[in-house]
Order: sequence, then structure tokens, then C-alpha cells
Amino acid sequence: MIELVKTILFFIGMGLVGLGAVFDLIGALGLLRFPNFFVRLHAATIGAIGGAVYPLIGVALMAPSLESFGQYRWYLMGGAIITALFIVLAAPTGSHALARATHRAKVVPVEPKVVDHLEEDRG
Amino acid sequence: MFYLLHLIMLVLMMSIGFVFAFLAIMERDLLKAVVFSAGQAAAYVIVYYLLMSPDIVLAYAAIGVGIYSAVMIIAIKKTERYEKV
Amino acid sequence: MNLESLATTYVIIIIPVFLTAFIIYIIRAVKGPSVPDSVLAIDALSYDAAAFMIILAIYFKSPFLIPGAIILAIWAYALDIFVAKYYEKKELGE
Amino acid sequence: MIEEYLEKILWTYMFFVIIATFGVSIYGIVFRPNMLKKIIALTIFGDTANVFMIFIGYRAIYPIKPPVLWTSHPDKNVLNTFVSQSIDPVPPALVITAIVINMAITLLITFLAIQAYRLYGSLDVRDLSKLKG
Amino acid sequence: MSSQLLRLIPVSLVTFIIYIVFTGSITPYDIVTGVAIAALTAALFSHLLVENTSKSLNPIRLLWLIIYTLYYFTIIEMKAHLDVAKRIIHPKMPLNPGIVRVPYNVGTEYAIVTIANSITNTPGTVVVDLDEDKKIFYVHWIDVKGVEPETTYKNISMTFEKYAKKIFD
Amino acid sequence: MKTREKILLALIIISLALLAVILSFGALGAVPLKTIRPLGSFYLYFMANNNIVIQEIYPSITKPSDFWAASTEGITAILWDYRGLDTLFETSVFFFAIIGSVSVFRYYSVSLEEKNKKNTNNSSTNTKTSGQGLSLIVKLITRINFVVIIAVSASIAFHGQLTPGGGFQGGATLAVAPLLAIAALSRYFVEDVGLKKNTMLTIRTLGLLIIGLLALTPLIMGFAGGNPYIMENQPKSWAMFIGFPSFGLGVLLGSLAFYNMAELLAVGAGFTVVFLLLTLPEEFFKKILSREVGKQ
Repeated sequence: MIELVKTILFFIGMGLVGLGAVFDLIGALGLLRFPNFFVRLHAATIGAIGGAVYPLIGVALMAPSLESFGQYRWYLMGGAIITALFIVLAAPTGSHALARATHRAKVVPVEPKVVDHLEEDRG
Repeated sequence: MFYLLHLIMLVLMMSIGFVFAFLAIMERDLLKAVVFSAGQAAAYVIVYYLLMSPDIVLAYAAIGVGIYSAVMIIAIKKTERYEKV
Repeated sequence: MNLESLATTYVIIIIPVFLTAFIIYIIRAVKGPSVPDSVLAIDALSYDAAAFMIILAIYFKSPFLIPGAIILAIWAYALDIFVAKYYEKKELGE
Repeated sequence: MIEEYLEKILWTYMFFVIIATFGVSIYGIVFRPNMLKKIIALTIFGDTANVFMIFIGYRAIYPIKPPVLWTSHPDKNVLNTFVSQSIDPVPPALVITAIVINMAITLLITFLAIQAYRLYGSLDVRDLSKLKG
Repeated sequence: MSSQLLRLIPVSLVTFIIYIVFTGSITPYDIVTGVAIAALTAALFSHLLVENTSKSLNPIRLLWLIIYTLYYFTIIEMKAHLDVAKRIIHPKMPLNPGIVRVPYNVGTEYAIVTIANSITNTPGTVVVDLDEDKKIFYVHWIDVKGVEPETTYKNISMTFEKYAKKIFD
Repeated sequence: MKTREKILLALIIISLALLAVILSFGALGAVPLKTIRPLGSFYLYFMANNNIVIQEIYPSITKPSDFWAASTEGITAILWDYRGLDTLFETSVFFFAIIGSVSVFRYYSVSLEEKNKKNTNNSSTNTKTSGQGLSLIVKLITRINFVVIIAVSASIAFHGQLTPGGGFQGGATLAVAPLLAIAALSRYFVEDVGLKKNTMLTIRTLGLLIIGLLALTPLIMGFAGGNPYIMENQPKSWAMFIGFPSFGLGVLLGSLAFYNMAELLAVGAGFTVVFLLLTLPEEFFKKILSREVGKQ
């Protein structure tokens, strides 16, 4: 029973790792293709969450089945989980800090845009 | 076969490190130079990893990516941003 | 075919995808018209390198390679905060 | 046969890249006028030297592992397998010391550079060399 | 005084769990050093992190947090990823970006930050700035469907706010 | 770039490239060896092994426990045991670099009240939510991240003898906490919490002192038997004192764990001092400088 659960988790983990690799490539492409810093932030989010957090969770799910790691497979799993947790906390905060500083210092214009309420409210 | 795969990854990461190092030296905007030097450090972190030295990865990731960049950004903020030609 | 050799083969297929993504990130980091663009690219590169390091630990069959990943992520975050602070405030200590 | 030649070519290219990085950073240290740029070049030089050092301790074999043993009560087979797969631990231990000392020196030089800017208002070595006293 | 001591519990618990998970083993050595580090961290940082002890030790809120995490990472996140991925791969890149106001109605810091990070973590929306007095997020939205507060609230932050209220408020 | 510089650059690169070709075709031998060097192999065999099983490989060594470093991690074993004195002096180099920096920047602490007295319009003195630092989101996430950073760095340092890591690596990780606090929450916040320069210097000196005392312990205890030695885990066959207790609390626990703990303290506090000095506000510094120049 436990073996079956482990195997299912292993295949889910493999799926997540593959998905993460694809999202990583898409995020990189988006970072290259998008026209402006503020739009590129969205592509960077794909790179950070889809490209890093999903594969890390996938590795954590794969870890219990890797028998040749012995005792240390829990070390692998724990490292993956804590890294994923940290990236979930840190990546959006970094994006927000960069976006706010860039908008305040007017390093790059918000172009193209439909509307910019922040500029209006700040006057 | 497997050994060649390591070697190709190593060569790629060393080349990336070289590109970033070159740009960091040639850039006149010091802030950009610092960012490029952080990129070079990130590439070298993977090189150290592929050379199987996890201790150095731990020490160098902290110092190369973080402390050097932070100290340099503080120094640039306190002094001047553009290099005179 | 047991699960571990399956995992190793799978990771060998995954590796080139990650390397391609790294190269594209680096093109953006080099081109990036402004500094925040480069920082964003290097930031995403670092997070993905952290994930890449942990995936490669399966391929090398050595769990001792992983603790570097979280350090790379932590310091990439610090780099973000520092560049943001550089643009936002007059003095970095404020 | 082809693999051997490919290996040789790749290693040669690798050394070329390492030494080209050395060259670029030496150029930065010698010719760039700004002190902070000199410091950045110095850190790159040190890092490349460290990478070269680690290459000397690396081994060109496939199942290669870091020098960490899995158990604290090893028997003979475990030890022999471990030594046949592990890298040489001496260069990494030297490099850790080198990294720390590099960092300490870089910190000290950065402090001096900031102080020089406060006192003389410039980081350009051509301006600083004109000062008297 | 007792509330001061109670405050130490959540922080030390979280530190201990992170320490043990990262270490990946439970020997007596790990437990002793983990307890020491947890006590030290709690003594240093508990007054910065915990304001209301009864809230932070409430198991129902923890259950909601777990449900929200699972729901967020399986459904909401995946939908948003696929949407933005489609825009990236599409040869014409259909973009309609702009910075819009999104109101919020929660009080505590933790709830605000949960909503803001949930918005930023979803590709397609990034919180650029926030106004604490007017209770407004300024969100960069990749596909502006409307500029009125009702539209933006409904499209961007309604789900997050529902859960954030259950977890933290 | 002038022509002269271009030519010089080209010369540097060409000569170094020639060096690269020479190197890779065998000046240092084939540089990545297939085998392992004798010294490295010796360390790898002996660092975690006090049995007789390696008699066949090193028949001349009758008592393998003489070279046993009580660490399953090769690099920590070499750093703190086989080459322990080197590491002690390396830590001293870092210490003296910080002392040098402190003496370059003459400095007194600047409190938040003092700062607010100057700009009277900034009336709020609540450090959590006032105008200092970045936005509210960054502040809260940074405060949460302290917990993660401290737990991770402690785990890295305390398991330095079992898994990769060690005192210096843990300390460099720990240094991100004050650095992030300075950037996201302002340096006044850090000083108000109590991490002042002098406190940190004291902690740093304390860490170095603990390292020194630990190194001296075998020496002091060895004087009783007349055959002292210094700095090592390894029990010497000629000394009365048989070395540190090797197993404790279920894991390998020689002196290396304690060295790592002391080093974590020393390095973390040292980095805090450096960042507090570096982020000193420029206007205060200018005042000090003008006063000193005026005196002369």
C-alpha cells in the first residue's frame, strides 16, 4: 500500500519536474520577447514560480522512492521543501520591490499602457 | 558518454562566466557592472557545483552573489555611478 | 526498469531544456536596456539555477549537493532588495 | 576514439576560457581608471584562480561524488568505493581559505576607496595621483 | 507577562520545524540544537512577528491556510500560468497592460501581505504599490478588462481576500 | 580605448591562450586526473575511520585512530583538523580586516530619535510602520524570512561535520539577516533592536576566543601527561589525553562541531559590524570629518 502511494507520488513528481522545465523555457522566452520592464515582470513570475517552485515540489515528491539515497533522502526532500517555501515567500516580494522602485524613480516608462492610475494618483 | 555531458555543461557555464566577466569589465555604468559580476558569480556557482564541491558552493554563493554585490552597491551609492573615460 | 534509473534518464532529458532557458535568460540580462531588466533576468536565473541544482542531485545520485540551492535563492532575493533600495532612497541605510 | 579527441578539444577550450578570463580581469585591474572597477576586476581574478584550483582537484571519471561519506561506521568496501569515486578534498579546503581572505581584503579596500572619495571627491586614479602630500 | 511568554510559542515552533525539515533527520543532537536555536530566535524576533497569540495558535486558521495553499497552487496558479504562457507563445503577443486600482477590505498586516503576494505570485498581475490609508493596491495587469474598482476587485483579488479573511482576520 | 591599450590587451590574451594550450597538453600532467593523489587519498581513508580495516592499504600505520578526524565530511576535517592552525589564522585575517575597517571609519552610533529630531516633520517614531525602509510588504516578508535564514544557517553550521557546510558557510548565510534588515527596515531599526557595533564586536571577539580556547584544550590537558599537542580531534598515541569525546547525542561529535558553532557566531557578528559601518549616513560622517580636519 505504502509502496503504491510512493510510486504514485513519484510519477506526480516527475510530471511536476517536466512541467517546471517547460514553464522555465516559456518564462525565459517571455522575458526575451516582452516589450517593457513592467510586462516582463509577469514572465519572470512564470520563471520563478512555474520554473523553480513546481520542480522543487516535484523533487520532494520523488525523494521517498529513491532507495539508493538511504537515510539521506529525507535530507534531499527537506532541502527541496524549504527552498520552495523560501522562493514562494521571496520571489513576489522581490518583484514588487523592484517594480515599486522602478516606478518611483521613473527608470523606465510604462509603455505600452492602457491606463496608469498610480501616475494619476501621485500627481 | 556521461562524462562528456558533464564536460559540456562545464564548458557552457565557464563560457557564460567569461561573457559576464567581459561585460562587467567593459561596462562604464558601474551599477550594471555590479549586476553583471553577480551574474558571473551565479555561473561560477554552477561550475563549482558541477566540480562536486558543495562546501565551496555554500561559501561562494553567499560571498560572490551576495556580499560583493551588496558592498559594491553601497559603495556606488556613496560615491559615483559612472566611470569617467 | 526500476524507478531510479527511470528518474536518471528523465533528468538527462530535462537538462538541455534548462540549459536553453539559462541561455535565453542571459541574452536578456546582457541586452536589458535598463538595470532592473538585467536584475530581473539574473534573479529568475538564480531561482532556476537553484531548482536545477536540486534536480541534478538526483542525476549525480548524491544528496550532499543540495544545500547550496537555498543560499543562492536567499542572496538573489537580497540582490533584488538592494537594487530596489538603490533606486528608492537617497541613503542605503535609511 | 572520437570521444577522446572531443574530450581533448573541450578541455583545451575550457583552459582557454579560464585564461581569457584571467586576461580580461588583468586588463581591468591595470587599465581601468576607476577604483571600484578595479575592485570588481580583482574579485573576478580571484574567483577565476579559485575555479582553476578546483579543476586541479577534479577527476575525469563518471560516477563522481563530493568528498562526504554516508556513514560514520564505514567498512572496507564502503571506504574503497568512496575513495574510488570521490574528488580530491585538498584543493577545495585550500580554496575556502582563499575565498575568505579574498573577501576580507576586498572589504578593506572598499572601505579605503570610500574614505578616499570622502576626502578627495574622486575615485579616478589619474585624479588621485595628481594630489600632493 | 504570560502573554509575552505565550508569544514565544508560535515563532519557536516554526523555527524548530524548519530546522528539523532542512536537516532531514531526528537524532538527539538535532533535537537539542533545534530547541536551542528555536528558543534563541523566539527571544529575538517574537515581538516583531506575533501580535495576537490566540489567533496564531488557532488550528482552524491553520486548516484554512493548508486548504488555501493547496487550492492556490493547483488551480488558480495553473490557470494563470497557462493564460500568460499562451500570450508568450502567440506570435502576435496579445497585450493590454495597465496599472489599475484594486481596493481591499482587510485590517491586519498579515492579511494585506497574503493578498498582495498572492496577486504577485499569479502571473498576469503584479502589485506595484500600495496605499495603506486609502486601502488600495496599484496592480499592473497584463490584460485590463476594466478600470472600475468593482471589475478589478472581482477579477483580481476577490478569491484571495475571502481566504485571507478566514486565515488572518 | 587607445590603440596602445588595444595592442596590450591583444598581447595579454594571445600569450595567455598559448599558456592554455600548453597547460592542457600536459604541462601539469593531464590536469583532471583519473586517479587520486596520494595525500587526498590518505585524508579520505582516515577522516572517518578508526578501524583496523585499512591496514592492508597502509601497512606501516599500526594505530589508525591517530589520524582519525571524527568527521564524515572531508573538507571540514581538513579545515579544522589536519590544517586547523591555517583556519585559525584565516579567521584572524578576517578579524583584523574588520578591525582595520573600524579604524578607517571613526564612528558613533546614530539613533532614530536623533535622526527624527533633525526632520521634525517626520513625527512618527514607530519603527515598524514609519517612513523608514521599503514598503509594508517587503518589511513583513523580510521579518518572516529572518526565521527561515536563522534556522537554515544554524542547520548548515551545526551539521558541518556530517553534511556539507561549516562555520564560515553558516556565518555567511546568517549575514544576510542584518543586511536585509538594513536595506528593508533601515539601519536605525537594527540598532534599536540592540545589534550595536560594540556589542557585535564583543560577540565576534568572544567567538574567536572560544575557538582559541578549544584549540588549546588538548595542549592544557596534555601537559598532565607530558606530551601535549594542539588543535586536533585526533587522539595521539604518545599523549595521555585521548582526544575529544567522539560520539555524543547519537552523531559524530568531536571538537569540530564546537569549532563550527563558535565560527558561526564570529562570522555572523563580523559581517553585521561591516554592514553597520558601511551604511553609516553620509551627512553625519561629513560632520565628523569636517570637525577633525578643522582641528588640525
